[in-house]
Amino acid sequence: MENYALELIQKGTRIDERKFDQYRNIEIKTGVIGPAEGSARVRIGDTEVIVGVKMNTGTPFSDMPNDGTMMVSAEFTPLASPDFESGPPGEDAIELARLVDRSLRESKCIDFSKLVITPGVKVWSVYIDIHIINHQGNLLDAAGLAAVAALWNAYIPKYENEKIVRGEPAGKLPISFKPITITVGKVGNTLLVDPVLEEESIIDAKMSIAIRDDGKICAMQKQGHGTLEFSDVDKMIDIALKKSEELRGLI
Amino acid sequence: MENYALELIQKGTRIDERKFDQYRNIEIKTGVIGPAEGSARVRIGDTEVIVGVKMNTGTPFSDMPNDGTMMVSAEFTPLASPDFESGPPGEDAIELARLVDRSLRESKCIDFSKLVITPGVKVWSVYIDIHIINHQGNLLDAAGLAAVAALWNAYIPKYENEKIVRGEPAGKLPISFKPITITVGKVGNTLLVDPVLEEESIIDAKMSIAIRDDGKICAMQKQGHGTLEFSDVDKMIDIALKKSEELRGLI
Amino acid sequence: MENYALELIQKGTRIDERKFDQYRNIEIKTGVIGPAEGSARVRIGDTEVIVGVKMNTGTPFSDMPNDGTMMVSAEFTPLASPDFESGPPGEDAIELARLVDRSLRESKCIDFSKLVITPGVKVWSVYIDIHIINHQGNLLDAAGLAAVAALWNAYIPKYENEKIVRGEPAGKLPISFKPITITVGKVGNTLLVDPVLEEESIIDAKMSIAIRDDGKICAMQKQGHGTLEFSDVDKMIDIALKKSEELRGLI
Amino acid sequence: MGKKSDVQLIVDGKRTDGRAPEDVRPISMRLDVVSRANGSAEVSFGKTTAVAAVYGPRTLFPRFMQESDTGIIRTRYNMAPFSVVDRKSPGPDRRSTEISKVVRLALEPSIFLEDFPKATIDVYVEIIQADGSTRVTGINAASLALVAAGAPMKDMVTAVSVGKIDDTLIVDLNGTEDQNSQSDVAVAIMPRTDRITLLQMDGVLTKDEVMTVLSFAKENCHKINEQQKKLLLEKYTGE
Amino acid sequence: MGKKSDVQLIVDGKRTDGRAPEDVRPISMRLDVVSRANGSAEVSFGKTTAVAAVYGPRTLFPRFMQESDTGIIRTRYNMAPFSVVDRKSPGPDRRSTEISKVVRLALEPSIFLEDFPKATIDVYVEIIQADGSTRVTGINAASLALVAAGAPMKDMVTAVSVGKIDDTLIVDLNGTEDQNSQSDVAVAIMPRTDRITLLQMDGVLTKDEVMTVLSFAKENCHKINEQQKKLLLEKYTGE
Amino acid sequence: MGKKSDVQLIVDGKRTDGRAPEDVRPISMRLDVVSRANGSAEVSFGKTTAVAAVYGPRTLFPRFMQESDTGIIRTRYNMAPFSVVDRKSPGPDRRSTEISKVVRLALEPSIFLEDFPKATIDVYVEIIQADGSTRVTGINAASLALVAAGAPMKDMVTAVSVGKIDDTLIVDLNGTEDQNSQSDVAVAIMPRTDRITLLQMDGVLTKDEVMTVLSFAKENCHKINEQQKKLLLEKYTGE
Repeated sequence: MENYALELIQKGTRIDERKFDQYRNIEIKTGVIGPAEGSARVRIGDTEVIVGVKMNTGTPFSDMPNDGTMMVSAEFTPLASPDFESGPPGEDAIELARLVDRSLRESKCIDFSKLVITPGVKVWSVYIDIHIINHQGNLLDAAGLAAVAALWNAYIPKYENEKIVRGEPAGKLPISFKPITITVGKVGNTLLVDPVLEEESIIDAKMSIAIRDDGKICAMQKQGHGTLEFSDVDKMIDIALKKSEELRGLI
Repeated sequence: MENYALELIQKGTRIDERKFDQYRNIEIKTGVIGPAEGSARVRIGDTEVIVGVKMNTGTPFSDMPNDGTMMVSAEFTPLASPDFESGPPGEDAIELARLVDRSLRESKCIDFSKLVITPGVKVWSVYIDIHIINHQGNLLDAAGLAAVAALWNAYIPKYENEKIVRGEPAGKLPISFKPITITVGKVGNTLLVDPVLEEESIIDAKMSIAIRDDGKICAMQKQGHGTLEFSDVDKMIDIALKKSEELRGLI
Repeated sequence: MENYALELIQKGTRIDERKFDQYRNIEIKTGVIGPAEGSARVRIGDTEVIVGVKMNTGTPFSDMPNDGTMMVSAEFTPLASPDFESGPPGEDAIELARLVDRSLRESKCIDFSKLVITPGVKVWSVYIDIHIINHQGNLLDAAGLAAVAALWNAYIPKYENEKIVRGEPAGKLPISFKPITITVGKVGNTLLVDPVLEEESIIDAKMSIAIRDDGKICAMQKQGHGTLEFSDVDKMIDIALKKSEELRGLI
Repeated sequence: MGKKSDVQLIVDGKRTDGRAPEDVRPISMRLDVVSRANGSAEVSFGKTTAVAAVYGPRTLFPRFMQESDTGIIRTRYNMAPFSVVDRKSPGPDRRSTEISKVVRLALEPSIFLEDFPKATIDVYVEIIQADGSTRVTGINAASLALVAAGAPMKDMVTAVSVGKIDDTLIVDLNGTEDQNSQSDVAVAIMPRTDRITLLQMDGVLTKDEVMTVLSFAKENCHKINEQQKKLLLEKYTGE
Repeated sequence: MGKKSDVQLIVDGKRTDGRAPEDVRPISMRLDVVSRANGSAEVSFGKTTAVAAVYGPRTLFPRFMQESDTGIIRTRYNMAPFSVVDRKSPGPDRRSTEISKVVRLALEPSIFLEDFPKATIDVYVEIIQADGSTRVTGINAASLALVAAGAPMKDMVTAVSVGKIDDTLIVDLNGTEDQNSQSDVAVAIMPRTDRITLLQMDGVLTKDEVMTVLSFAKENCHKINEQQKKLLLEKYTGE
Repeated sequence: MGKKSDVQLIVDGKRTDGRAPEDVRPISMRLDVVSRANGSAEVSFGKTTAVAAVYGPRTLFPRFMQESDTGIIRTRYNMAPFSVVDRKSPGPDRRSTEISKVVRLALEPSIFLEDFPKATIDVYVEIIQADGSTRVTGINAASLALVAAGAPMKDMVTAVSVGKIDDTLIVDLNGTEDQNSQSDVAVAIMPRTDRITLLQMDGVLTKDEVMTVLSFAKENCHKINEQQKKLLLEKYTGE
């Protein structure tokens, strides 16, 4: 199967007949999880990810007394793939969560200064949980998209008498940007986006690039076992700039 | 050995010649653990369980500001059986602890409203630790019996200047009921109580039934790999009602 | 290799030609770790240990409201030896940390009464972390030496407006003693100090003895698989008394 | 549980969400939601949603856990952190450990384990949204996934929750009812033979009440099983 | 430890529990308390109670841990959560990890390990009640359990604690003495040869004091060993 | 990161530690610091110090993790508790887990893995002092250790950090710069072919800025690699 995917790419086509810079069909549903303050269920082809946003109160970091906080976690549930195992998050789940975290944090997506309840003492903590339901390739782009969609869908609950009143929105979560992560893979001399599972296994190396609404790059990470040339990075950024606009339009 | 136990049951008798609705000899000693505020050492035949009750102060749950709290844990120490392993509690130990917890909680055995120190802020927390010393079958009934006996034996320590004065009782722990858990097993068409280890391994399925002093059922759980018929449940409850009175009389 | 080391000892000599009561060359560098409030890097032969002292604020123990606290940890990093594994500290690392802890605690090396910020509420906590870089035998003596050297090198940082001002010393850590741990090994009828790795594997049993500046013994622990005679202990203490003075002179 | 709430949960014969006591919430069921699983299903009872996936029979590792004459079934019941109102820390807790076990025991009697010696069938249940009755919803999803995976089965397993609130018997408890019920019972049966594979009861009931509750549960299991069978029929014959 | 308490621990030559300095608390010893163990014993020194059980020699798994020319001994020392005044969280901590190791090293020299290659003897010690001197009580129980298990032994192991309080040497420290002693020493010997298998000392002592403490410990070990032997004799000859 | 600090980090063309933007801190490199490792090195960039040790190729256990046609490389990046201003609890955290992975991927392309099937090369990196740029310092130490271990290598790996502070490109960020940079980029290359094996970027940059940053990083990697080669030459041809 893997050789077949490779053979096709070498011939200039793909296993599902997409163009090299074409994503599978993308479906975004928001507000799908009742108990969460924000949520989104994103499908890219068969790949499916749910992100839930929960708002809790917490203590600010001592060096950021006037900012709310954020925490991104990912569960690669064994339900989603025979390659995932039960147990605490492995390095792939941790890396994915940290990449989503960085794309949100570096892009200043959330306006943390508006998440203060009592300066230095109590702030809102935004918990962003990424739950993988179906792994058919390109998890990071799906997770990034779902995270941003869930945040744009999220509200701050009412806070009265030192308690959160669950289910009663007091306002939207203050969001300024929609950072979009695009992962570009390299197979031989071909660059492609949104690899399916069969393609992921033959990719030499890939670069995940998070792009802000203003076209600025806010996070990058090389992934995969192989290497990249400097000229690859140039072309990959161009692809990411173009595709990020397209995906951002879907949210 | 297992087949021998089964063969006997099919012939209408048991490996230790007891009747099907007869417990092994039961021995209950209370107040056996000096440092604990309540304790009981229960033997059912060779099966031996120690339960210790420790009183600590803690924070009430936010939705129950005027109630003390309770926590039941069980350790299946590798000392007690070659089938037990070192390490954090496995599913059997967790299930047993949760069943004892439910029998106490649902029966309203402990009057939590009398365990408040400062409403909403500080309450007594009752720690009930189940320690298995010798596993020769029917652990749950022994653990349940020991838990109730230890609670009836327990005191609240003196509390002065925001500190617990250990070893000085300020009063009895407020206990209202003696819920008794009776486990009834099914082998073929035979129902029996208090299986020894050899019998446990050939039981199709069993039902643990917690009965309150007023004859009301306060918890039930089917256990074992097999199935039960609805008519089995009817008969099992009758057996449990009868045996629970007998065992309650021992505390 | 092991037999060769043993053979030599039986002939009255050692694999590296040292005398039985002679340490390898000892090198102590202090103040080597910028971010730490105290630090020392100790080499005994090729064995190398770094100890860092970090000062944090914490809560005193309720039975010692007017005393600071101390915590000693050791990491046997897999970098330092093929015999060390990744993961939480094993029993050898825990034993070593606890032995260093006891030598410091029992000798009253640190004057904890001078580490109080607000009595009963806030005190200084001294974190002593032992990091093994190169394991070529006699880790405990090296770790003990590095711990004492790091403590003598340590300072208390400035504390202003309820915050630690890192990097600005407010005074020396109050240290009264230099307890030195000497481990004496027994091979056949020979007693020796500072075994290299090859010798450690053939040692019958050993005794670690912590000695205070005044020649008093403040901790002892038998180690190793074999046994000792009472007369061995007598001789081992004499050796430890002598060698501890020598090593103390190096700090 | 086991506590009679101060709030009234049944007003004018209607429950908090407008249902009659004997009404199950709207059920939705979908098969084949996880591509690489041998079988999978997503089941919702109102706002309680469970996804189940089945992998196997597959060889069991490490080898010393294999049994030479029988296969085994393993289950993992897990709640997504966002599935509940108060965020749940990821990873198993005592509750999910116990439920993983009772779910396994609920499903096991329906499977011919002896058909796949040395192998395991792994059943994973993820609760995506929790509004009461999560374990029974998970069992219903898991049984569908097992059928879809072509596991060797004697019968399906169908589960339902029944309870007592305001002295009235109700079926399919939602979250509010679950927390304030006088009693809460989870039942799973194999519908062809009415064999009980799961029975967990909390609260305070007389023996007669228990027996009534069980009949009520049985009846509802049969109704739910009709929907399960209809879905499977569509998959294997229709469209 | 190592701290001279403000409270006086010896008044008119009597300790807090009425004993003379040289008195061991009442000892009770019982064999065969765990049915499925190869050997087991329960030992109390006053209100300190340890239960020990021995399993093995039994084959060691996983296989790569086996040693082809010798057996091994493994030990687990554990305190019940209720055994101490301030409840202990279940599970191993740093103290119990260290004590598990020193107990293993204390017992190991008494056993012919080479008699059971590739196998292990597992010794489990549970402290049920703790009032000082728990590790030595555990060792005494474990040694009885090893004999009862028929383990191949060179000798028994007998242990005792000795200490210094109010400048007086005492034996068998209780909990109060343990916490307020000037020095606390745990010693185990093989009585037939007076070989030391455990020696842990805390506090501040001169060399002479250490040597006196050790003699005192040896003497008491012999007394305790007489009781161990008496019990075993009863088991194997009597009743 | 990614946050423009209020404090000015470049004054009169000088950075907080007196360097020009294009200056790397003083570098020290030492080989053979861990006796029993197959290769090891200690590398400091200013007050950032990493020790790396390489064990292997050695047989991989447990056996089921072996790959029959290739070897693997495993890495562990770890920070000593005292290496940072706020003491780090011992043991891996999310950051060190991610860095262990990217360090592995940064080194892997330089090694002929197929030369040692069924085996592993284990690379351990300990950060002893942290003042920014720890992962790249660790990679430089690890690559030296791999060469010293005689691992079968295509090329070395050399790494450097570059960043943007006060709108100026700088190289080799120290801790203060790292925390207050507008952008922070870690790059590793194989110098003979200029192949990128690590690229991590945080902050906000335009595409042009990214490409300039990368050229700047490449240039500095070459300079650092000269020092790595010089050290190795001394070792192998003799001082």
